Amino acid sequence: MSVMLECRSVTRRFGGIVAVRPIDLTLHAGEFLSIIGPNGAGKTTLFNLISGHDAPDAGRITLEGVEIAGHAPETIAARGLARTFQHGRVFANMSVRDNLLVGAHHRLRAVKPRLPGLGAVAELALALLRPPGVRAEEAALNREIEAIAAIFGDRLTPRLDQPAYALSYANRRRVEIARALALRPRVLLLDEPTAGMNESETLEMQHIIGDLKAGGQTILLIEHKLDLVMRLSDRVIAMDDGAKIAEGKPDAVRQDPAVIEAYLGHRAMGEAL
Amino acid sequence: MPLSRRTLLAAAALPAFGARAAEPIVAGVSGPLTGPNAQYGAQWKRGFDLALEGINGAGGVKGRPIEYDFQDSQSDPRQSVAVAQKLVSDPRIVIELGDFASPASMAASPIYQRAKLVQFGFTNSHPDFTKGGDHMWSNSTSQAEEQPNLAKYAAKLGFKRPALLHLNTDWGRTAKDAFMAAAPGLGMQVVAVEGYLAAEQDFRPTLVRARDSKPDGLVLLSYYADGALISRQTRDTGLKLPILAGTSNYSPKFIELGGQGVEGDWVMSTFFPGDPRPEVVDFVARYRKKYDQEPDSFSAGAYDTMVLFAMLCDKYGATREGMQAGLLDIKDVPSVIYGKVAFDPATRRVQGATYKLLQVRDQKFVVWDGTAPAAG
Amino acid sequence: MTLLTLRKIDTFYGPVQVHFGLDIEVRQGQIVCLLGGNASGKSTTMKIILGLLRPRAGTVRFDGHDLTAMTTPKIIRAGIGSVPEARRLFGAMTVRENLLMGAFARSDRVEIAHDLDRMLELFPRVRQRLASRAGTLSGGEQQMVAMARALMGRPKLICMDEPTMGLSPLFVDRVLELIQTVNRDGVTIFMVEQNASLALAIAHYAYVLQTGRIILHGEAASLAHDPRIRDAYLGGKT
Amino acid sequence: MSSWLDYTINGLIIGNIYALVAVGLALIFGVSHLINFAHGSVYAVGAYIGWACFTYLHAPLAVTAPTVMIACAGLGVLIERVGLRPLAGSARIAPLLATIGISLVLDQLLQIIFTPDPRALTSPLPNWRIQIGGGTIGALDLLIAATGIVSAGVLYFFLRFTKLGWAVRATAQDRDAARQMGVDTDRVNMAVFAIASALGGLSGLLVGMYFNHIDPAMSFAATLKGVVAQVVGGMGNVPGAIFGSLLLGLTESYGVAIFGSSYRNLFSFALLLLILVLRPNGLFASARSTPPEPLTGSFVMPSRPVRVPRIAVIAAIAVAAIVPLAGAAPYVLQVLTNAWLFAMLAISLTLVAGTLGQISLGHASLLLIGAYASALLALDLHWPVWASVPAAGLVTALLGTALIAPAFRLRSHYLSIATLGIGEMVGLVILNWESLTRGPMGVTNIPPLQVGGVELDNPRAAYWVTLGVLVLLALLQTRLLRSHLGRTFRAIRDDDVAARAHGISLGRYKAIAFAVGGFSAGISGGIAAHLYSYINNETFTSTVSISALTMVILGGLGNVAGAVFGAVALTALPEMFRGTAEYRMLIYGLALLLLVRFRPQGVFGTT
Repeated sequence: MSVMLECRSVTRRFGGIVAVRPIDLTLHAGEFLSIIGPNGAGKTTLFNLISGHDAPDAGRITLEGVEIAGHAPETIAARGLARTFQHGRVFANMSVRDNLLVGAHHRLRAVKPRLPGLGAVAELALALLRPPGVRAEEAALNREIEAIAAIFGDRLTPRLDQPAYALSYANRRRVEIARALALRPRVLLLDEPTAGMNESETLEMQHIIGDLKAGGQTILLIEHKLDLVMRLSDRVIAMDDGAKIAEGKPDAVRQDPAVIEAYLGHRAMGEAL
Repeated sequence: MPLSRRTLLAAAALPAFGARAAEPIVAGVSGPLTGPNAQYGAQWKRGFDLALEGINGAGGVKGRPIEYDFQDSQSDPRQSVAVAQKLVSDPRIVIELGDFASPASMAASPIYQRAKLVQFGFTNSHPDFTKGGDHMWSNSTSQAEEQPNLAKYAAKLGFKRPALLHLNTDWGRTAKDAFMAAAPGLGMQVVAVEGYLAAEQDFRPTLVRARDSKPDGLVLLSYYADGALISRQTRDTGLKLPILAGTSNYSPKFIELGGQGVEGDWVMSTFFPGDPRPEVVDFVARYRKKYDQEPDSFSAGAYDTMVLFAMLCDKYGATREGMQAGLLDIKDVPSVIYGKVAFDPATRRVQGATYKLLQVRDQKFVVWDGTAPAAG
Repeated sequence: MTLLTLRKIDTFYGPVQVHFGLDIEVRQGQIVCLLGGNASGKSTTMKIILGLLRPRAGTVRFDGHDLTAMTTPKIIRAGIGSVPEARRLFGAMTVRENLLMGAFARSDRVEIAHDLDRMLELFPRVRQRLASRAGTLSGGEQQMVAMARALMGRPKLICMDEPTMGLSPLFVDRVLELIQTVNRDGVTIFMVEQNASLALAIAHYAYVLQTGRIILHGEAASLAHDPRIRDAYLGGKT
Repeated sequence: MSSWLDYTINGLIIGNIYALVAVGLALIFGVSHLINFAHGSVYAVGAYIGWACFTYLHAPLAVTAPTVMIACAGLGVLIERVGLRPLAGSARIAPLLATIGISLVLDQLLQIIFTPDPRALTSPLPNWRIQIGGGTIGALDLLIAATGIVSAGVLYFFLRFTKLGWAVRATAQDRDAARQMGVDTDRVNMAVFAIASALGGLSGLLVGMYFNHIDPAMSFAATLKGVVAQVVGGMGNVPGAIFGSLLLGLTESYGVAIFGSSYRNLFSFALLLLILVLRPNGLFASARSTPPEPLTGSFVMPSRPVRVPRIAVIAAIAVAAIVPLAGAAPYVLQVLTNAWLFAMLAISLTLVAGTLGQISLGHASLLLIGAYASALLALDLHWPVWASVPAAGLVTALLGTALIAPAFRLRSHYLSIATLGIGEMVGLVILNWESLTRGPMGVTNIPPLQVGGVELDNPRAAYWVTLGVLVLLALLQTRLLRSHLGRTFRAIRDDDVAARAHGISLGRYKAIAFAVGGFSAGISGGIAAHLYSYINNETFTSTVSISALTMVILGGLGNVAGAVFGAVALTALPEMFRGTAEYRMLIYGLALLLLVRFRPQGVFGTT
């Protein structure tokens, strides 16, 4: 299996606090890797470093062999990495459809020429003139995002033209995942996709993510809900206090004494026993 | 509204002429009643009202009272052009007075010119104002005429190396250039020139900068409010220099705002309330009585303008054509600012202003007694 | 004895009705939890109790007070403490200042100092962080501070909105234990929870809210085995 | 050189004066996240109350100062209670606009009551002075410094060690959570307005005494400098505001020392921009660089916009087109021509402020650039007007975008303040770049609008040309907003972090939006130059920027039809009240307040 994403000795400090201690991580094509750990362990910071929303103080991050550490998030997104956010960041004043179309932004070709310097001018001109190529692309994208919305059953499709602020919390989380999928990501980073969902909604999300995995999607997941992690993950990394404390198959990590000490506690241990 | 009340009084006082004959003659005024320059519009109104009190009290012009229609433009070009359209399409209006600042006046000039309505800019010293067309006239003193006089007084006061502070606007710039042109011929070398921004209040750094060029006198091409501020702050920066200020500093406010900080300053003026000429004595007495304050050059300018307007109406007919013809021809208009007013048909500006040098002594303006300041 | 009563509450967000004749009772000394899916109106119920939102109809009574027309600060003074959703600590203030903010409505300085000591015994982990800015704490620590902060007001009733949200399993257990400890000390707890199985494990009584209506309520122990609950909230379909 | 000591002392003295204003602004921002544009008006009111106490009651300073503080505290409470509290819960732009309206009303009231004449506010303090360096320091300088230090100390003590102070800090951080601790946040708000306004009034009194000069126009300059100082220090940060004020004073003083007085404000704004670019959250902000919280709707309120049917748009254009034939007076045509010019500015602003979410407070500078570009092309390069006006649009698009580009990484209030600074700088550069712009003399004899050698110098022709250009620009913008660019801009507005995560490069799209906006504004300025025939650096001032923002908010942010409506309404309104002379700006201010109160999302709604 080819390596999709690799972190080597990635480090991040905030003032005097080390948020991420030198950490290594490898994600192969088609693999499902989960990161677990207590709040404040540095999981989301690591995500931010990978997606370019924050820059590491030291270390290398490569996406399909290309160095991306410290690159702008839009550049990394254009390389095929999509992510969702822990608390959800939908475009509240825009329709669900427009949210999803924005997800596909980096894939616009006809309307977004890559001319050095004059690209923006050409883009403006094409947007105003709307030649057939541009219109065809827009229509194709519209069909595509309708297909993506359909992944979520009847949750999103009937609401495509509603503004996102009118959606329920769970539906907004779904919009966010759909928007990430519209990017057709090579690597998908999901940050607590089921936060704030009840058990049946969590289960529904678990099926959707499972289907994505089955479709060959490479996924890096942060999640607290252990059931979901254990069922879906190929491998699990446990983090605490900015450092990786365990890595391996889900069951092995679950029974790792360090993980139980720092994260799972006696209840999980009891269950495991 | 005081205006309409006055009209009613005027009409009541002249019952013999009947309603038809008492139809008023109207001057349009475009100027600031609100916004940052509102204080000047307020001074204008005082001057206008005082003049009209006299004119209409004496029966108006050929039995018709004179009125003005003051349109607030905030001295903003967007509004002054709208005001101009309003005034030119109002058939009652036979002359337009104003606007205050050059951008507002000159933006409106093409409209007045096309309508052949005289635009009489009595505060517009921008050299290009009267070049906007043959219907643009001004009785504002031309800086080309005024500044050589100021320079002469500077020389008389013994200035050899003056520092010059000027308001960095079209007005201040024109004044500065004219002063600089006149200085070398009088044996003066201007050692520092500082243009300051219109809303400025803190002049200490500017004065330190001027001080470092070791001047022997300070020339202020400012308005009275900033002139007073500069003069006050001069002492705080350790400068002990004689200060000579241009005509627009002449105002009782100069002393009010400057206090002890302007004591001993020299101010050149065209208008001086202590002037023994009867029209000045009359104006000052009536102004004090009506407003319980001293007139300044802005209210005096407005007063003069209204008197001129009445004379034009009287002699050349209260029509738009009459105004233009009259200004080309009129001579010997009584004025509280100038001696007798006439206009140069080529520049369309007032001719022959006379200048006096005043000094602040014991918080009063007095005519300079001729003693030069002790070397500073 | 009933401490808190919500009677026939109708609530609207603009034209959208959120509550339809809501009836809830909280008995003194109990842990009562309100279960429900997203957008069922759980958090809105909290806002109604705390006076952050006004119902269009219905009454809220607490310990002899009519809360319906009272402002939030007065409601707090009447003896209700709040552990808001996502903790909502004052991040730029120290932990100590946060705890003292919890006693804002009180003026008995000596007793406040005494209570502060008591909190540090109850939450030993907080003691080490007393001088730190609250924003630098981990999520679990923040939850502890939020609970201690609410207790500093010496409330008769604490309203908790999703106390386990975003916490690691270790901290979830810790927080649930602490809720029980606090309750044993005589404080009544009214909590809103997503995680029905955890909530039912410690609660005495539970209400189930669905699109603004109470569809089910009863003793927690019996509800945990109710098939309707299992279907809707405990992943019964699997 | 000993002069540097003098420059330093002078800088500290004036910085001290700025600090008195900045502290109040910082307090209010800290708790309400609101730039209180009415603060300068409270400061002016304080000065006038002081004047009245001295003049009519012959009160000593020891009586006057507390009187001023109590009265201004009362005024602050009134502003909070009547003007701002009813707006709680509406979009954040609404209270901002309300403070502008309150400021207009207060300034006009002062002017009507006290006349616009400047007055002397003579210091009753003893007149001794201490020699320091080449200059002197007097009792009043020391009193001002002491007031600054004491009020900072008292504030620090208040915020750290008193219960109300804690309540203020808690409310500043999380209003809802503070309420759940039993804090009456309405009272906290009121207390903060009272304290800040008391300080503001006291500073008006002291500054008035310092200059021996007060006038109703003193308020805007004070607000401007106070806001700059506050932003330099970090918004809402009280020690930062004091430090920022002193730094600003020093920068101005040294700037004058090195380059001369005419560049003075250029330095304040250059300092502002430099600090914003290097430290986007001000000098005193904490250094954490984690991605910020979602900014969804930080300024923009979710609302369902009014959809104007196409037939109504066509009908409106048709009606507008036949107005001149229907016998409208030239005056009416001129007012409407102004409205069309303003509408071009408003659609420009509604694109960047509404659709892109970057509230610009310096938009008038684009008019200046356009006006100068077209005038100078026509006069100096002898371009025909039909070519110089579109060229001015392009020049403005390029230049305007280049100027704002360094500020692209700023957010919300910081971006707004940066645009305010850039706008002021444009005017100052025009004033000082004489070889190109003719400096303070301005540009005269600009040829009138003409097409094919025919001069369009009558009101009807000017009307039709401006209307035609406006319709064209508005249609272009509507088409643009329906393209992928429209949704890309809105995505940036709603959440720029999420937008970047999907490959949207902020720089590129902000540049496109500002360029399109710059084009419309530049055309508006260009046409205006030819209509006015004379322009100078003061033809379009910051008040025009504020008017344009008012129009855009009135119409509904991001809404093209709304922007045109706002421009027509707010151009016509002051004209309608022209007969009321001195009262008309008062009426305008009150009308503005009522609009904000009852329709904060704009008449046509936000899109």
